[in-house]
Amino acid sequence: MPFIPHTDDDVREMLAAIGAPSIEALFDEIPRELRIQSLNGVPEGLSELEIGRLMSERARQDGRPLNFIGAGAYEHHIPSAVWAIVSRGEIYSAYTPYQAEASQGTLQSIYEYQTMMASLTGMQVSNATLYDGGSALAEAALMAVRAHRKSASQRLLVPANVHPHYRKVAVTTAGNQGLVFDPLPWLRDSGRVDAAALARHAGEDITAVVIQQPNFFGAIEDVDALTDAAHALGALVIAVVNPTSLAILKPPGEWGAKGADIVVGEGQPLGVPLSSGGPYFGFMATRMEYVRQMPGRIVGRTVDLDGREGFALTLQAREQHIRRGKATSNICTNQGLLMTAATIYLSIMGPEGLERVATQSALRTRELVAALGRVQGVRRAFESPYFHEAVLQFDRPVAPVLRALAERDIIGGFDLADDYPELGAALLVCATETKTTADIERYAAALAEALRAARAA
Amino acid sequence: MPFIPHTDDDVREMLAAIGAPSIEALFDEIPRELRIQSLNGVPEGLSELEIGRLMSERARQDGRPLNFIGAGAYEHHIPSAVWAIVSRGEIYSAYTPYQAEASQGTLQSIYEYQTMMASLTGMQVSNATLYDGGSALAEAALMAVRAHRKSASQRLLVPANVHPHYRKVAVTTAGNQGLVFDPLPWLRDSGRVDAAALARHAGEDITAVVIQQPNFFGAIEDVDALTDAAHALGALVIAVVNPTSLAILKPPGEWGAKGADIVVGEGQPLGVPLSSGGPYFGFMATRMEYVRQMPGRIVGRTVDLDGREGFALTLQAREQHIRRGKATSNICTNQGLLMTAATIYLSIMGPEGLERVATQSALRTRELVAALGRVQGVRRAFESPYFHEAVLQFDRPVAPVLRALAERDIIGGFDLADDYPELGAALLVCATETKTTADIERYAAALAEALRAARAA
Amino acid sequence: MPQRSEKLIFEYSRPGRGAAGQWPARAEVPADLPATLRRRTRPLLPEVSELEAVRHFTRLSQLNFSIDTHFYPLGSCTMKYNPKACNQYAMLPGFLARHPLGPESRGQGFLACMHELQEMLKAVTGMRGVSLAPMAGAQGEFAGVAMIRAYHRARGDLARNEIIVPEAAHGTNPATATMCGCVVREIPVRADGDVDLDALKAVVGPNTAGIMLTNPSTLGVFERRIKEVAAIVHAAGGLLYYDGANLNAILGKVRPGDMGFDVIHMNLHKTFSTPHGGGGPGSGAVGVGERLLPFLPIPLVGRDGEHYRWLSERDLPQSIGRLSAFMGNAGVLLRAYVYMRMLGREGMSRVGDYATLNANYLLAKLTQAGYDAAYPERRASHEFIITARRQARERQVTAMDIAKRLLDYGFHAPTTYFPLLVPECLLIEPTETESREALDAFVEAMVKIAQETESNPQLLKEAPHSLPVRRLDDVRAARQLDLVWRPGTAA
Amino acid sequence: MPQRSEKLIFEYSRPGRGAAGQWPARAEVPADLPATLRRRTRPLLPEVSELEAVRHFTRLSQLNFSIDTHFYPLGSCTMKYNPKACNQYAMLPGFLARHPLGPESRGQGFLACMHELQEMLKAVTGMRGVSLAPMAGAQGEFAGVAMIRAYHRARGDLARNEIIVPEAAHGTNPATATMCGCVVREIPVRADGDVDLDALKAVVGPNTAGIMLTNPSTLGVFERRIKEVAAIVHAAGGLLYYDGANLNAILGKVRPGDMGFDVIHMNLHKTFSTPHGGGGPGSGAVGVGERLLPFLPIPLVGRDGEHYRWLSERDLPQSIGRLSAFMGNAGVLLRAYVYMRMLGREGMSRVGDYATLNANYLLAKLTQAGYDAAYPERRASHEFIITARRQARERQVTAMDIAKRLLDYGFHAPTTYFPLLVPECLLIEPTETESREALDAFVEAMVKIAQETESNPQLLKEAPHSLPVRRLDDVRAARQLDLVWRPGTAA
Ligand SMILES: Cc1ncc(COP(=O)(O)O)c(C=O)c1O
Ligand SMILES: Cc1ncc(COP(=O)(O)O)c(C=O)c1O
Repeated sequence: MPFIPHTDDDVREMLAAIGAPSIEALFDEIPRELRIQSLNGVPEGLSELEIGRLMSERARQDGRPLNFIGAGAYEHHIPSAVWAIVSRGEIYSAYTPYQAEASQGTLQSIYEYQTMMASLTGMQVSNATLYDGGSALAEAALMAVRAHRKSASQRLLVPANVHPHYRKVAVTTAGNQGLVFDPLPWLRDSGRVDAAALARHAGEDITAVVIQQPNFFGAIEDVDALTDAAHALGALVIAVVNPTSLAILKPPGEWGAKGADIVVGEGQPLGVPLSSGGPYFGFMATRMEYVRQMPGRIVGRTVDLDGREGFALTLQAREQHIRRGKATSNICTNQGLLMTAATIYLSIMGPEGLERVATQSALRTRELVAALGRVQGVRRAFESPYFHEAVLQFDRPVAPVLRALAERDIIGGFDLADDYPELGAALLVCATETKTTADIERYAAALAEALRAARAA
Repeated sequence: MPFIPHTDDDVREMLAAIGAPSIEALFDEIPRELRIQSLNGVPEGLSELEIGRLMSERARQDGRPLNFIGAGAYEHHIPSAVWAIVSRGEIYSAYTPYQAEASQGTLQSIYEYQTMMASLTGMQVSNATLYDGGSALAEAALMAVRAHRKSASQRLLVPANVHPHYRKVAVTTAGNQGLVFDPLPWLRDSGRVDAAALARHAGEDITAVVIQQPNFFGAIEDVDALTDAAHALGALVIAVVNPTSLAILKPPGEWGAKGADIVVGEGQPLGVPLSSGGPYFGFMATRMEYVRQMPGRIVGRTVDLDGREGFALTLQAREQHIRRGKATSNICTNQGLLMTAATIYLSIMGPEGLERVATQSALRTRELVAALGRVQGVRRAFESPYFHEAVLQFDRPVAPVLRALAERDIIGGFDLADDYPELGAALLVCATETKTTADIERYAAALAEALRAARAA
Repeated sequence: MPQRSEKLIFEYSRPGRGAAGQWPARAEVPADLPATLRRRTRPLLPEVSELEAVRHFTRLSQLNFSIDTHFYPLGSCTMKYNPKACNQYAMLPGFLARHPLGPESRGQGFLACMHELQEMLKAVTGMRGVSLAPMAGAQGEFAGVAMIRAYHRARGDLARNEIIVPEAAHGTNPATATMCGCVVREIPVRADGDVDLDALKAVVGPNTAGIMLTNPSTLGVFERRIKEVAAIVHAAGGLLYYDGANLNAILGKVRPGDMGFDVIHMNLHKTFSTPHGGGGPGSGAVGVGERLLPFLPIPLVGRDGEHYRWLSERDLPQSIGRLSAFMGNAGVLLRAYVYMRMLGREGMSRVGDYATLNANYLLAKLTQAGYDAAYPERRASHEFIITARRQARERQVTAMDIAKRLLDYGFHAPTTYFPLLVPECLLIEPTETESREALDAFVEAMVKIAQETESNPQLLKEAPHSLPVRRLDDVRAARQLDLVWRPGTAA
Repeated sequence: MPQRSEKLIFEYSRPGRGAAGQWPARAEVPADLPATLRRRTRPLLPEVSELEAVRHFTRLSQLNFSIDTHFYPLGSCTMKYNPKACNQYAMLPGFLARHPLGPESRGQGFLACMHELQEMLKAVTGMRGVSLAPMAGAQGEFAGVAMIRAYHRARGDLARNEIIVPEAAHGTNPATATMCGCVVREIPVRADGDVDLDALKAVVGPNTAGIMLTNPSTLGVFERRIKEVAAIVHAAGGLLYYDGANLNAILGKVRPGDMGFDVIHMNLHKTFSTPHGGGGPGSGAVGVGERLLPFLPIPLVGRDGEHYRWLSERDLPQSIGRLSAFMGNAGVLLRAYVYMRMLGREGMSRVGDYATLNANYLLAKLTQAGYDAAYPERRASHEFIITARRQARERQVTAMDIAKRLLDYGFHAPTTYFPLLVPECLLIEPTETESREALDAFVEAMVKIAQETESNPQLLKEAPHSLPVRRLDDVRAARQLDLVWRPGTAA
């Protein structure tokens, strides 16, 4: 039997030890009328050989097109060492380190991760991951409400240039508790938050202001001014950041005079494959004063009976398994495996490697923007400085062009039509260090041809 | 620096400790005129990202055609668990277990492997691998000369239906020591060894007779009769066997009245990927009385100072590092990693799984032979029973047909024209449990079309 | 032989060192990035060689217990064998490279797997619709309760904001209810492990949004009067939520949909054997009955003839919305898909059979060895509870001490102190993938521990003795918070 | 935390158990297979579940020292970091699936790698032609000596059957000469580590086929008068064979071809960092100068314009022939190719630099700590020898005792008792991928061992103490041979 080790003898002897006549009898407390006899609708089992063939065909079906989408998930080089280690059974098949003494590997990794993320974000403490960037923003909103004792409004300002999916997740998650997310507009020429609009909220009770850096359009916000303005409103600042960008951009802990209060983001760029959207991981860092309001696991360094250094889950009184209905969050299983991947990734890249990844991604995107900008009917949408994504304005609808590109094995970018109809025909593109000049030229040539064909049609 | 951890400070301080002015100075014993300054002809280094792209393109270039060649290397299903474990650093990056106490994992694996291989072949002892099937045959020949004290001829009889490459390797390897390999003919109707020809050697001094089961044509030899006949000549019997087939075929230890004396073969079918021909591993098993003549590492079970069971390399006095010019062989590094793969593979397949693999391979090949045999211009070459390979006779040259099939992404089999011109247009085909009825039908249809086209041309 | 401890990665770091083969070429930061918005000091990331990183994390890994190395009977967590095939085939280069926002035309292979997974999960749970979006059990719970609320709201039934949970419920249940803005109403469990129906009747009413239950419950027993529970709650206008963490017990035996549940989450990382990864990722796919279909979280995968496509707000205007930026833990879902296809119809029924057999066998053996079952009159489901109340009273040996001592014997400890209502509770879940010998070896260790409880309780109280560290000071960890490393600090 | 020991896989076996998910469907053996030629009793293979197999071999692996977990200064073996990239990219599904006899048209990607590898190896060794066929160093040696013999034979020079080797040579050198049907002539090494030229002059003559040397030698020093050696041997009509096991020392500094060698083997599993795999696989590619080109073993990869193709006997009618059934250890060659491309020109030169720096540093530190260098007047190459002669004489502590005690401190031992001519020899090769701190930690352990040698020699003689087993009884292993397990046996 696949994955079941029992021999007929085992079953017989085990039933004898139990004192039951059959396995069937072990289910005798289940009301008979509820019992089913077979799982119709589930196909017959496959051997590993068979499923292997099937999966290989399915993967092949989707090909390996040249990809220029970012929009929250970024194709970076992942050192082979990362997943070679993450796939080790001792990491892959362990669980939450409830038994600290038997989980020092996992616990120490988390402590190292916390250290790296705190430093990367410029904050004092980090948790051990949340589900993803979107849910991390939602948790940050809830945390801000708990942390900001003086604010009663549960009202947050969220610029419309924050990742649209993140905003949706925040509403889904926090809306039921009555949190209100009010939009902040962005400026049509720069794609950046309208600082004046923020200032107009003076005097209102705002629990927190969300700032995404770089924002969804890839543009660099003036985070110092925005942070100070938000703090001036009496609001907390929730920063949403791309972790790669933090190698070259100012960490949220240093934004403005006082720094951001809660920092969240999507950890995927740190060694996690695109993999159709997950598993990724959300990260969260904050000031020490708010640590008891933070959701998620936290690991602390301590000593054992002999005074020897060791690591353990700590501040568990924040968590559901202790505090139940009064916990900071309902999160239990988090994204540990991806945390390990990120910790190894960051160890291998180090400050120099990460900086180069960030720099090269920025440079490649500039090369891309320049190359595509030379194509007739395409121009940059915004004037602002940007990191590794930019919005291009097209002279005709984007969707058919993307389809034409896909046929040439190029994924051209993220069509903004659904989320930002006000932008007209606009495409969000991204290049990372994985793209070569030849790739970019291939894209530019294909785009020119697709647009020519569209014009001709 | 890739893979070098030294900082500038390290270098400075290390040189100071050595008392050398520069790294360059450490090479001052090398005559100056021999020094080179640069390795012209070696390209610039690539980052892992770059080499990864290059290798992916190269691999893609070769595609994943549907394969029907065997001829000594067989495409079997390999459980994911096998290479997930074999790739673990503790296995992958260890070396020969010279320090037994620090290598119990490797040593115990070898002991388990020896047990499995001895049982599979029906022999008493196994070594811990040789390079591959071909070199294992060569070593067996040399070993037979050492073991058979009464024979002075160094003359072995090798049927022409033994793998042609193995025969070549044996000549390359053992020829320099004066061993003579005389051919034994095979019968045109059956593809099997001409037993009468063997009997005609009566009275001669023959050191050993080689018998391959199944032979290179896939046919099943009457190994009992051949073994007895060889023993009657006073020769030792060297069996060359396919390890998968041993799940259903009589093990060499039971051939004839006394059994084969030395058993060798290619271990690749046991969990090792095709991988363009290597790394594979040769296996060798023999009777206990010949163990001191066996080449290669051998592991024994023993006890430690506390009487606790443990494992260590043993009978090292046979080996080059002790006996130097008088060793049983010059082999040192063997194929340990593949040994581990095979041990895991055999553990997962067990007797039942291996039997099913063998049986299904035999059945699939029968299905293949039947399907191809229905194609006009194709018929079976031999009448004998076979395992999972068979020779097909074509009515026109095979090479152009294979080229046409390759264009349809089918690798049709091994063309026998070079090695067996006497067979005319003949193709050796193989199917294993990895082939489905649909695969076989695809092949048959493509072959019919290719032959039609060839006839039409 | 592995080391007992391993330095921090930062202690290997030296300025100027690094795995340069992994880095792209050095270049200047583009000048258009405003200087004031740039980073001034480098982050505290280690500067180590690739070998140092590999060696460090390899050694660290060896300090863990895991399914691949140890029997891991952690109750409620279903620590069964995670087939290597699931990892290998979910990590085929094509799957790994697929961008979540890539066009459907370049995702038909992936989407086909997801659609079939939705269908299979419907079949095994008896529900009408499934969304794969939730990223763990707790998020599945959240989706479920949010759907319940959306349902009542859509009917204008605005007062229903109470969620009933039995006191044995997992902590995520009440926490979830709170996150959904509900009020938690706890109800007691009877001495036989079943829900107290009178208490339930007393608590339901016009404010009842629903009840969250798992069946078999976290007490390791099947709630026998589940039909009556359903009737009471439904009659009061509430809906029933099924916490699918314990689905392993009943796979192929009984379906939550048939028991009367309106919504369910499934922990794919339990029942469908995706890896636990040292704390995750999981996946908490949700299934719903007819009434909640319109509210399922997006995205879902739909099928038009031979073409698979994403369903979004446009297709489900009443959806509770998005729970993740993309598509939940897609790679986890692929692993669950591979697992389910390998098991197939027969294999899935066997899961429930053998998980239950193993639990009942272990329970029988441990009670024969003198341990006290919390519910001695009941069948075990896939797990069961031993209470160390007697040992604590007589010998001051607690459930925690027994758990720690088990580590010395090479077994991961069961879940301790959950459910809270059983004193000195050890919740033991062997799973179906463990052999009888593995169970017997565990019993043997427990027998030794029983002897040690009598002969040398101090040995237990100071356990573990043979692990990389001895018992850790949790109080100090929480009081003298040391959550990030700073150069020059030791604990 | 890993266990100290692990049962045999056979002890997990139970009749009827098995990893059935891995098996194809059951069927009858085809009737045409003659009953008399069928197997009658099943082989003794374990019947275990997939989990049991995974757990068993995972646990076993944890009992090993390895580069990924430990500093492994095993002299002559070049235990440097094996980049994970090499494994990952050699194991791309396309490469794994390629049949060795598949058509060239479906192998251009693979063949391109092999051709470029040949070219790079020519460049780094200064040879004119390279064959990748040999499957380990010893087989490379065999190919080399066989080519030397073929060369003489082709010239009708039939008497040349003597191979000269210095007494420090690796055991494979004389063993290879014997396998090639040659007579071995050993010559002594002087006290300074260089070959005794007078002895060499005395031994060469009309029977001299050639000499086998490695330079730097296995004594860890560079043979300074290599040009004279070459002149003497060449003048006598012999050829020079270079044992490339020590190429790591001189990569990018000096080339065997320039030193006057006619043929060389390279251990790709040393210098080019392919994995050692617990004993292999290796690869022993051979390079030759002009004179031996016609004799290279087949197959080789040739290039016609843009097309790569196999070269066979037809192309090289004088080839010594085939050494393997197919193409040597192709997957190892791919790994070496990836490694060489990653290092590139600069990176390769650095290998020699830093391997030499590390060795000389470690030598300096150990001599400062009171250990005796075997060749104190000489530079170390990439490795060096410490002799424990003094310790053995004064405290009865042997090289073996020191080696075993190092294991307790978490270091793999150096090579012991090779080369044989140095008494109580410890041959230490740190490689370039180890950090200075790793070397310092090793020195620290050696310092402690030096103290223990004085204070408690018995501790060393009974070492190791903290490994899965204590010192093993090798004599018993060889006397009471227990080479295969039989049901019901223990050691
Ligand atoms: C009974 C029960 N419910 C819910 C959960 C929560 O699931 P998750 O950890 O995936 O969020 C768990 C898991 O620990 C559980 O055991
Ligand atoms: C100096 C020397 N020569 C030759 C060899 C033989 O190489 P291999 O083990 O690859 O056959 C070795 C390896 O151990 C060696 O160290």
